[in-house]
Amino acid sequence: MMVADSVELKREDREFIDSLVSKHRGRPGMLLTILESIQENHPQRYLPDDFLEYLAARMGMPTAQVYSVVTFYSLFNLKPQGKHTVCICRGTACHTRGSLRLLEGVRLQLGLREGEEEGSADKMTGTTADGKFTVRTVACFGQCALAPVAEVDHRILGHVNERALEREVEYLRKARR
Amino acid sequence: MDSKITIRIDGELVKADRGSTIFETAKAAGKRIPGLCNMKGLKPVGACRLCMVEVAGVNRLLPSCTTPAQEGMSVTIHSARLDAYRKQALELLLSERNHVCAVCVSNGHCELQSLATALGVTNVRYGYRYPKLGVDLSHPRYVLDHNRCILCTRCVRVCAEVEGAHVWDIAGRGIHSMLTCEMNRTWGGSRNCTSCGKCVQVCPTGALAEKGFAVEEMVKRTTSVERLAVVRGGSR
Amino acid sequence: MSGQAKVKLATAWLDGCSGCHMSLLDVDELLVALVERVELVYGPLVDAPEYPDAVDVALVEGAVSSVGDQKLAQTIRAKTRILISLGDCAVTSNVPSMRNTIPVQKLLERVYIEGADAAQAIPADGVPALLRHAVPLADVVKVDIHIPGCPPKPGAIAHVLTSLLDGKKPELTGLVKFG
Amino acid sequence: MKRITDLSSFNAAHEAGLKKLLPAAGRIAVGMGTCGVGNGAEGLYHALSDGIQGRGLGFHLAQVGCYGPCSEEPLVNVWLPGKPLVILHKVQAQDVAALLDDLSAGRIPEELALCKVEEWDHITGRVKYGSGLPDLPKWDEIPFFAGQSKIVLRNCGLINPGDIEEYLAVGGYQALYKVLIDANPEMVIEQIKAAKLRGRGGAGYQTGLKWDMLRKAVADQKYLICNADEGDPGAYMNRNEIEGDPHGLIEGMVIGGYVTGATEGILYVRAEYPLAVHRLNLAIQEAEERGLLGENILGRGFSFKLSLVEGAGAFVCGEETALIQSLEGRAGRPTPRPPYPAESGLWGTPTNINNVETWYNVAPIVVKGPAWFTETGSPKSPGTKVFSLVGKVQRTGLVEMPLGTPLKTFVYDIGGGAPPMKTVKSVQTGGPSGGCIPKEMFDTPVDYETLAQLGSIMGSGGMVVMDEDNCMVDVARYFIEFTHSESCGKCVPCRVGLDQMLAILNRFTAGKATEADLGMLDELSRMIRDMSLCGLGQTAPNPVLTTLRHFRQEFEDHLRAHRCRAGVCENLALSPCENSCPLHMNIPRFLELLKADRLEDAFLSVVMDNPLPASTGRVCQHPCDNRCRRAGIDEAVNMRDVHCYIADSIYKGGRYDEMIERVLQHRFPPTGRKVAIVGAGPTGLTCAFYLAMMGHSVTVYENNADAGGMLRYALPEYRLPKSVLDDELKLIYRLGVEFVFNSVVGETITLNDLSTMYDGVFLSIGTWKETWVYLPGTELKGVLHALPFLEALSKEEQVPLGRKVVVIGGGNAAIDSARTALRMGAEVTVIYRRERKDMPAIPEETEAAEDEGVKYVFLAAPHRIVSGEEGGVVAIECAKTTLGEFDSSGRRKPVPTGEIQRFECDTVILAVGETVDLDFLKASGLKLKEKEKMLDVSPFTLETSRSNFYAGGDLISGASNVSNAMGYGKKAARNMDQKLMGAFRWPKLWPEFEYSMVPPAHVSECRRHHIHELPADERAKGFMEAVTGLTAVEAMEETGRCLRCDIREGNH
Repeated sequence: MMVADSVELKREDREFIDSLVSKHRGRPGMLLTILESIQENHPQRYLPDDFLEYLAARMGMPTAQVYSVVTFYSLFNLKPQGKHTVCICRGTACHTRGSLRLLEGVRLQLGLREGEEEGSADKMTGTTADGKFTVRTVACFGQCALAPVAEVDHRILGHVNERALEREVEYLRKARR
Repeated sequence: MDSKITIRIDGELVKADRGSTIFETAKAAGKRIPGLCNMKGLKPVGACRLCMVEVAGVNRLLPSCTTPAQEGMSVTIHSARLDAYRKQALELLLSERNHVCAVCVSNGHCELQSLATALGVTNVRYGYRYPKLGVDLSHPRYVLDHNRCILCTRCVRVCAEVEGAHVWDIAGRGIHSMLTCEMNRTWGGSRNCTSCGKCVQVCPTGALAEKGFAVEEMVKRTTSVERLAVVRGGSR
Repeated sequence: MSGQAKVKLATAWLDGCSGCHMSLLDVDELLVALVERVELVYGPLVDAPEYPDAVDVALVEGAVSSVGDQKLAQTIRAKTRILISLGDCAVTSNVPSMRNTIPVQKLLERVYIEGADAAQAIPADGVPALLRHAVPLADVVKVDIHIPGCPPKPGAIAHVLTSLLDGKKPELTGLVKFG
Repeated sequence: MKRITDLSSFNAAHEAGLKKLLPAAGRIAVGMGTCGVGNGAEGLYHALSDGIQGRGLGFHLAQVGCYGPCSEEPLVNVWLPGKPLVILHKVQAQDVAALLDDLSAGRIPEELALCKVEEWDHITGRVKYGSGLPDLPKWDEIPFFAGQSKIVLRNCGLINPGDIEEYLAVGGYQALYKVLIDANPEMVIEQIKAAKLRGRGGAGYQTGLKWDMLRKAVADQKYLICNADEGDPGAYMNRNEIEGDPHGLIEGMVIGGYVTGATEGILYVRAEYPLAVHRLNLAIQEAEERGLLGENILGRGFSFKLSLVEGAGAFVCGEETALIQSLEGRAGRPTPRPPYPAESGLWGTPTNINNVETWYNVAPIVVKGPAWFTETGSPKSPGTKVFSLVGKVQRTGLVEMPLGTPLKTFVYDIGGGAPPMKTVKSVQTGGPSGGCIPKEMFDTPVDYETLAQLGSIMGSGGMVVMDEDNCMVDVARYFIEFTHSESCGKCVPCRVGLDQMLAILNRFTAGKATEADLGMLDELSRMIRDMSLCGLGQTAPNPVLTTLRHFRQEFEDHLRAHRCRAGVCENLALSPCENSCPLHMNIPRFLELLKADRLEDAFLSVVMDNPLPASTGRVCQHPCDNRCRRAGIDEAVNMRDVHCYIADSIYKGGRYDEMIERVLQHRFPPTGRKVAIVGAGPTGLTCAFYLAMMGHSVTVYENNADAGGMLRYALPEYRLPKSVLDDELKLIYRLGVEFVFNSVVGETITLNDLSTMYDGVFLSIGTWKETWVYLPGTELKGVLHALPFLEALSKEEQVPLGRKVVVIGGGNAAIDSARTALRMGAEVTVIYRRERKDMPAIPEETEAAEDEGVKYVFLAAPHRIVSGEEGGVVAIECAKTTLGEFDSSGRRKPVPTGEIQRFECDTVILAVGETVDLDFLKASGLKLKEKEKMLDVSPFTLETSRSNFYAGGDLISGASNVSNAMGYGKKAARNMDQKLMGAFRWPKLWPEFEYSMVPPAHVSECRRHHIHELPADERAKGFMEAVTGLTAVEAMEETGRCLRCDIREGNH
């Protein structure tokens, strides 16, 4: 397996990946854990292609297999994510309490059309053009008693109705940071 | 324990080597079990589900390509339920992508097409999906046409297990699964492809083909891979 | 369906290339036997302005690609006992369906404006509008028998017609193939 | 931290833990599960810690997991030495100051208390808190916990998950120590086998057998995996188990490792559970430091390494072979079995995978033995299962019940049934691999086999309750959409089959499905179930198969009638309000027309949809209010009172005759067909209006002397003035409808005469026979039935009424009788055998009666009417009732207690409901439904067994209300015309209305307007109308509040 010579990564990125690989070498679930760490560590929370090429070379794993894993799991993003994330739960309890309308409402509010979602239609992750917002769904947060549930930047909003969510997003949209 | 066991297939007693699968035992006894993703020399994956058989005493259908034959087994290959289910599986495959046989390089030599004829599939009752899929012409000698791909992963397995380059794999999941060359590159831009062409020879349909062939002209040499695999002591 | 009165047979040509009709004519000697027992009442091979009532058998070639095809298909279904989709275009929407991934408006612009060197305009009057997709006949009406093939083998057509004339159900397994 | 290497250091840690659990200065513990935090527990915790520091109090403050009742969160446990542990519920940050005052004074704030715990059985140990507080119920005496037995959740919500010593304090790691000391792995496996512990992940495979297979496998490396992927939407029990008691899981796995010979364990936890991952990592670290995990555990020479891997969002990885693929660094696509993981699992080595909850049962079985374990649960499936009870139920949360408990107990007893004004329709168990079970089958015990017989599975234990606002077709579509997006795509039946099934289900919810689709759904489901490679595909069709089996009529409704009763499938209705209206009035249209100040067009739109707008405008029970989306912002639009305003304005506005002419312009040319209608009630009048508008000549036969049925002869003047009814009848008379009064079908004219004289006949005679009441004394003078009483009054006949009147019943008829009797100067008491919230009467009417002085007595069933000397009534005796089991109507059945109450009265009015006149039905020769003794009509066309004979209204539905009855009349007219004329002319009857289809730029902020009631004492004196309608300004403002849900992308 040729080492990915053509890949020019910044030094600290290469060192970061090397440290992860040596820390987790041979451990079960190694690839998942490393990919999760790389994505969490990235400012725009996604996995750039050159990072993946370098990682595949360092782990001696075919790039096709790494790409197959990265595109299989819904947690991994191949495109830069917005500064703020609005995640609507599409679990059963939330569905029966109208979370689909919440999703359509927030997508309308941010001007995300059908076409902008990449990935499968039902995965429905869409990022606004200005890179400020990403709207995504999750199959179940495990918060069913608070249904319908939405998560805005890691903060869980329980029993949320359309107006409350709209206010939350509007607040973030106006905030400078 | 001696190396031979006897099982019953569609009522007929058949000798089998211990450890061989029901599929291989039936094939050796001249009883063809339909199958699209299985191939001698490649590790069986049980993806197309066409080779499912009924085994007496087991309340669910078993994939004959991965289930080892066991002493005293009574296997049914053809029953009303199995034939109906196989026809439905073929109809699902034909509806999934754009299988326009009339203008396909493999017209007349395609395993999907011949199975449809053999099992009497005259039409597809499910709605055609008409997905928008590309054709990769970047490789100097070969063509990848996603419209004809049935995701049987023979190409993935031959490239990984026999050639050892592991250029191909499946990206995405569910109905959005797609064959990918390395990190979603074009075939011509592949770094590890040795252009050996094994993937083209094992592909059951017109998805992988050699350039320079017109409609109905692409005939695959599948036995070459089987012989190579046996020589290299490939699994089973 | 034997009996003295002549069997009324109709054929129709929707979005197809007429290859199936030629294949129908290639049944050669059977044509002679057919003429005595069958009366061709509608289709490209016969001069009949309107689709007649109470037709016994209809062979329909071609995918349903325009509003015109759709109306004709529905009329045929309403006035015919046994409807047969003849050939891959009618059975699977075959080659016509290769335009389905392109939005209709973009398709018309590509062909009639960018692709045309003179009189660049999308034809409107007298031309039935295109449907979103070219679809098999069975998507629009209930079809009784399917004869796949591009073109369908004359032998298969002959088998179907003779079986129907003798009042038997045709068995096409192994006789026909797609493409 | 000292390593525990022998018994004494073990007991030292145990004692240290007890001091934290029962500190001398008292303890406060805040429930900090993820959902507790979601309910504000974090702010509460900081407020408490600041409060304690600020005041220098000595309380020991701790964070604990979730105790179970999510709807009661945030929860706080408080303990003072000598007193029981008290669970406080719904505690807010601002309660902290008062709480600390009470606690520091040694008092427990009873108003915040939910329940108390005097002694708690942690199975591996017991903790005595103390006794006292007699009037506070024990934990298992309150409905939510009644019947629960906490084995898996033994420690959750009580001990601090971040402190190993608290786990040791309640007997934690005692089982591990015992196993290591006994050093007899086979015996432990036999115990697990004898306990018949079955896998809690859903399949229910015997855990003992799996462990045995692993033990016997010969390999130098074996793995144990804990499957905490819990991808089932609607299930969160594994999350709470880990967040509340991580060490319980670790101890289970270490025992499992020692017993099966596995030296390494892996915890595969969902990435969506960050708090669970954090607490598990903390617990692993603590256990390693204290020598209970890792090298040379407890100094007994056994080593077991435990590591945690976070899943990355793939439901299929809950399947064991997919999980293994995921751990090996590949996409989570299952592999065929055989080979089973026990022979060749992770990296080809023998591997055993068990669900989180299964591990929690290990320590209890080791400590208490298999005999104790098999005492709970059912013979084939001993022990308990934790369920997450969620959805349309009042009390939601984690419920740990013995296996074999009937569904009814979960939904009604623990869950408290549906919220007020709603009825439960079904329960969905087993998540996307499970199915929907209708309320008629709620007696089914919840167990692996029994649920499988109904086509569902127990699965992870998700239990989602649904009410009539949930559409079962949409639920099936939702689950197929879920499994379709989570399918790994490897095998054809699941990858393509689910996609085609989703396409078909989408056609159903869009109203574009065909008859063939129904058969195709069934055939495709069976193929996917039998041919798919793994559990995901094999069980994915279950939601469709069960809804097809138990709710087939909903599929047929969508297919043939293009209707979604629940109002979820938006394409099948103009808007949610139109869908809920029995007359399907185009409500957004008349609101928009009035908003544009076009009163006459608005009236035309209203009257064409509903021929009696002013009558229904006063008495309809307005189901539209429950579906109005405006309720999501403040309150529903007041649609009924706006169309009442429109009608009143036209009738009194002087241009009513011109309007009648305008309506007549839309009349179809005469068809020459003659139609007879039997019964001039609201149903008959509606059918007459539409048939006349479509050009048929209509004759109405009525046994009374005038038209109107219940509207004239049952509804009192103060509720529906006869003048309003007469105004509305003018339109019908002008249409040329003939009325033949005082004619009783079966006597003055027979059905056979009608069938010869008319091309079509519509029966709408309503329900006028009183339900027979088994009550001694009903034959006495002074005992009246509600309808005859109201009828006599409407005909101004003299009715002898006493001074003190008792009305029996809770429906509209009861309230009408009560308020009428009040206006006749009597003192009135209404006696109802259930509670106020169960009364079928319209709430506004019940309240208005109360304001006027009517007294209510609930939970009392009539027992005997007492007669005086001259045979008159002197009193009525009622038996006090308590509410027992829930019956199939979703309400609790009243059960007499034997305690008798006596009410002095001289008149009793029985208003316990009306039924169909059975003799008329039997004489009619028409086919009847066997058990309900109702007329059998086609659900889609309302045609009876005799061709061209139709029936509708209360006659076929039983006593209902005005708008429902009229809905049948309208439906019958549509079908009769289609059959008479052989063409579907119905849509052409409506004129084209030009009105704005642009969504309102900004929706008015004003709140809902209500009609105005006259002061109670004034209106109680006479029979003038008790309310005055909306003013012009109020009606106009109300129209501005409509969100125009009828405007969608496609149609403007």
